[in-house]
Amino acid sequence: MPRIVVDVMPKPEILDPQGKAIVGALPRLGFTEFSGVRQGKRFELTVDGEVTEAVLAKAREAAETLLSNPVIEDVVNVEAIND
Amino acid sequence: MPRIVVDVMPKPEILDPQGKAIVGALPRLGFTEFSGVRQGKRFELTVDGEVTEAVLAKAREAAETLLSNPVIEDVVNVEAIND
Amino acid sequence: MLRPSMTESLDLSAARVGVVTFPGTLDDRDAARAVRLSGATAVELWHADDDLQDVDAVVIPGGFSYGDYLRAGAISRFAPLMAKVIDAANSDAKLPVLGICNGFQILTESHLLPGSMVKNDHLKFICRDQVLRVENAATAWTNAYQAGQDITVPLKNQDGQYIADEKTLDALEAEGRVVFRYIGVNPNGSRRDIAGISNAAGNVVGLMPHPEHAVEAGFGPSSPAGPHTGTDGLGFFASVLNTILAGAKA
Amino acid sequence: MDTVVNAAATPETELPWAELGLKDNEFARIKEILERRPTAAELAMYSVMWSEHCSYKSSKVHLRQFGDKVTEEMKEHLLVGIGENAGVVDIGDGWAVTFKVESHNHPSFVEPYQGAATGIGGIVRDIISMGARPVAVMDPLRFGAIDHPDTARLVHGIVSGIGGYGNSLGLPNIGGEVVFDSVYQGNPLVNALAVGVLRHEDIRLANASGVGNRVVLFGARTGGDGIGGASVLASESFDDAKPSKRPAVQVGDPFAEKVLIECCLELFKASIVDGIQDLGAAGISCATSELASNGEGGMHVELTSVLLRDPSLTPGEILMSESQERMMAVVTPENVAAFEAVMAKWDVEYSWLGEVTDTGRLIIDWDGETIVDVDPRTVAHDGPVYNRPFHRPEWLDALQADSFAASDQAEVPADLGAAVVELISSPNLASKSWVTDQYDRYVQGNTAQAMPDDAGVIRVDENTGLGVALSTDANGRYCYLNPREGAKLALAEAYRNVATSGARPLAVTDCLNFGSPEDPEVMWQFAESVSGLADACQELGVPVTGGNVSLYNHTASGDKTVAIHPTPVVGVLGVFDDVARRTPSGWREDGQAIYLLGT
Ligand SMILES: Nc1ncnc2c1ncn2[C@@H]1O[C@H](COP(=O)(O)OP(=O)(O)O)[C@@H](O)[C@H]1O
Repeated sequence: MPRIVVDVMPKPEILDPQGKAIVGALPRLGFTEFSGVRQGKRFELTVDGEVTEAVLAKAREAAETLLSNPVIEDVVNVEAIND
Repeated sequence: MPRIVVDVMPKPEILDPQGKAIVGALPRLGFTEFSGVRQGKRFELTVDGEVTEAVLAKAREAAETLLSNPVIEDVVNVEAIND
Repeated sequence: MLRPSMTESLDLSAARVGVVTFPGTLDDRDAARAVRLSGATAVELWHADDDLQDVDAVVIPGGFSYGDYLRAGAISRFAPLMAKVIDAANSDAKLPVLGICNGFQILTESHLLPGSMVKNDHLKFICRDQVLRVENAATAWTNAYQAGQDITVPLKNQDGQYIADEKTLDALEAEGRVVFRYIGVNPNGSRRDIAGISNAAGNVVGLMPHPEHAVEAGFGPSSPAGPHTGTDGLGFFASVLNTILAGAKA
Repeated sequence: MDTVVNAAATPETELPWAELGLKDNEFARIKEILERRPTAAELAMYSVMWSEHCSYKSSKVHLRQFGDKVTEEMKEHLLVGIGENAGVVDIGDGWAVTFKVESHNHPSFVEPYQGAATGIGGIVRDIISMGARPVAVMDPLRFGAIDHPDTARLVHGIVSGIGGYGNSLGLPNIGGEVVFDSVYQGNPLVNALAVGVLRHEDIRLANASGVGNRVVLFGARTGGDGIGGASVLASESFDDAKPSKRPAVQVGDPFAEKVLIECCLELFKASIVDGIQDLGAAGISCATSELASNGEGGMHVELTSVLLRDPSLTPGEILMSESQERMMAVVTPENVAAFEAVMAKWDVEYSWLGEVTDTGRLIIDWDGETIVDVDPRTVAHDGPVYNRPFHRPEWLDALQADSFAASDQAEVPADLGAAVVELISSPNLASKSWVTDQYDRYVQGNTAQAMPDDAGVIRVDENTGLGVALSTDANGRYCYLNPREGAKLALAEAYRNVATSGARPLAVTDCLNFGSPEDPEVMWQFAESVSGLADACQELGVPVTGGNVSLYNHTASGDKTVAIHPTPVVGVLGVFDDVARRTPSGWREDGQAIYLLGT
């Protein structure tokens, strides 16, 4: 099935408590390579037919209106994947 | 800053309550192009130095041990991004 | 309501029940109170220590350890103390371990119990007085109940939907490891109405509802006797005392 | 860098005081106080501390009545009165209770989840800073019409925000209100009450005393939160507008706050901190100036020591930032190591900022150069005070004349059953369980009463059963009709709810939600309500111990704004010698007799 991936991340200037908790845990588990973590969301939308430019535009619209909260989040990526 | 992206999705056979809620909401908002939605997580790990193969391997390990729960989730992607 | 226990006439306070505190744990003082009310001694255990202080049983209480931000219980399970708990639970001594709510989530993340919890199917936090059926009254934490008995304890969580694959669920059912089932309504979409399960040996039990909030008349859930009167949760703590004292005699 | 030296040398530099919300007379006053122009950092401090929100400049002259109308007898149980972070009431046996209600109305309209969540976070920090363990919260809420398209967004977001934060802190929610009325459409009211318990000897006050004592900031790092509106400060020289992104909303981290609660309680228990102040509105500006002006000396701070989440912040922005989950404390040099041990145990970040001095000045350096040199009182306490004009609205006579009896509704409807169904299904009378089921009422194991009872009841002492009852009430419609009587009725209702639970009412907190103070009619409503509430308190013998004023609550309608109904939310605290004696509301058993008391 063709899918569209939508990636949403907390805005860089906004506190991300989830990323903060993870970044605190990593060194305790022996991971010292990472100086920051931010946690966002990845949505996979299944498309029944073909992923046309129009469908992608709809996905972008859904990403901005429903899938993200523009006050605190950015849509960082909307793309079709075929596997 | 170089970053590594880790994408984690609920396993296909696991019911995803958040995805289900979104799929129900989409048509009400006039989006009829999408027959399914699954919600997963996207992590962005900041790397202080260079993203070597060794650092990527560490990210994969963190993805499998901490960032995902193999009982319900799959790590679908671990990759370096430079922007 | 409780079975006559073998604990009468013994000095119960010699029994030491540890209560673990992680950053973000909320119901640790409540669990300790429940332990005290049952007659045992409550021992505070700190997540960062690696000493179980000779306790005879461990309660991992509810709350939002590390905010539940990544996944409920995901970060806590790596605590130094958890390594000790996991070893002791799997050892021949079969340390009794009870995970309540966030504690249950920590036990599944630790692989002491199978399956996992995801968001409630209605996606909201829910707080209610919940009826449970005790399906297995032979575990370390349920032997003071009767199999088939219905009890009422508060339920309060956001990520309470128990899930596991069909094979795991079938095995749990076949081995009698479904210890509690939701009666009346299924409050969160849990598979097969499962509210709590145990490991194969029956010393490790996890459940989403909160027995430690049903131990004191006046502060518990509603019961036929009136609002706040329910004390059905006491049986958990009486059970583990039975288990501890039976072990001590053996 | 705009240092004090530089400011003295460049008197003619244009400053964005108007953009920061200062009036020309206020800016003139600042120059008069300093005898020079303020530096950018000083301007930042004065502008936030002299805002309506922080300085109470329009309401102060009226609020004095709460103090003036208090008798010695009413103060009998008061350990700490109005003026501190929260009032403290003696409930006997060496126990004390602190409680306060605050508003987070405007942020909750912009971002309902985070606005409501950080409202809970803020009021809980007030309670901690008194030295208390928080034990319960309540949430009086007002929304617009239930069928308005925007209401669902607000109700879902606000309720889950309050639950998300309060539940994660382990604080039982023991009551509140849910009211729908279109007058709150563009301006929901999100008031949050928190209550904490402490032993008498554990009371902490916000003051910095003892020359040489160290000043420490701990908890979350400082980011650009809440300074979105003041982004003019992103440029220190005020002319080159460098691009900056400053979040207008604050995101709460309840986990960080829960850890902060436990770590503060550990500091209190071991007597490690001398003075403590939570960081809320106006952040470090408020904490440093209040601590310094409540103490007897001064304070010297190095601002580059502040741990930042966003390294691009300017000194002025750091001073104004409203980042959540932070506290400031004063620690004697002997206790520094003990303090650091507690921080390490709970994995809390901290930085030593400076020390208490005997200069009487608040001096803030940036990399060794002085950027603030002020008398802290002028920032924290001697802000502008306005005696705003007010007059009775002309429309009030017509409104009051439009009485219920005169309308055709007075007839008894033919089908009484249908009328009852209609009533109980109206959103304001219907069950509130959709809301309250999202709140934990069991955590801590001391909740003797919560929803659906008239008052929440919490046990304080497990050995004796000593406990407290709390209720919050307000009726905006009554207050719209008659703000003086409406405020009295709000107190009377909360008082009755506490009394009928079996507790003895002892003290009052209030959150005064009104429209714009610049509208003389709104100002009249405010003046009337305060005076009515103060009178009623005197009559019932219960003092106001603290609270909050929220002004400028209105909904835009075309090019005009419509003020909310005057909504003074009143919280009453009562005491029980044993909560086992509480009386729940509702019928219990068949065959009991029913009496109606009163008039
Ligand atoms: N926002 C809220 N948060 C917590 N409790 C609430 C809230 N709204 C209502 N309640 C509780 O629900 C119960 C019923 O409320 P309400 O219908 O307003 O009662 P009443 O009309 O008797 O004041 C009360 O116990 C009240 O405290």
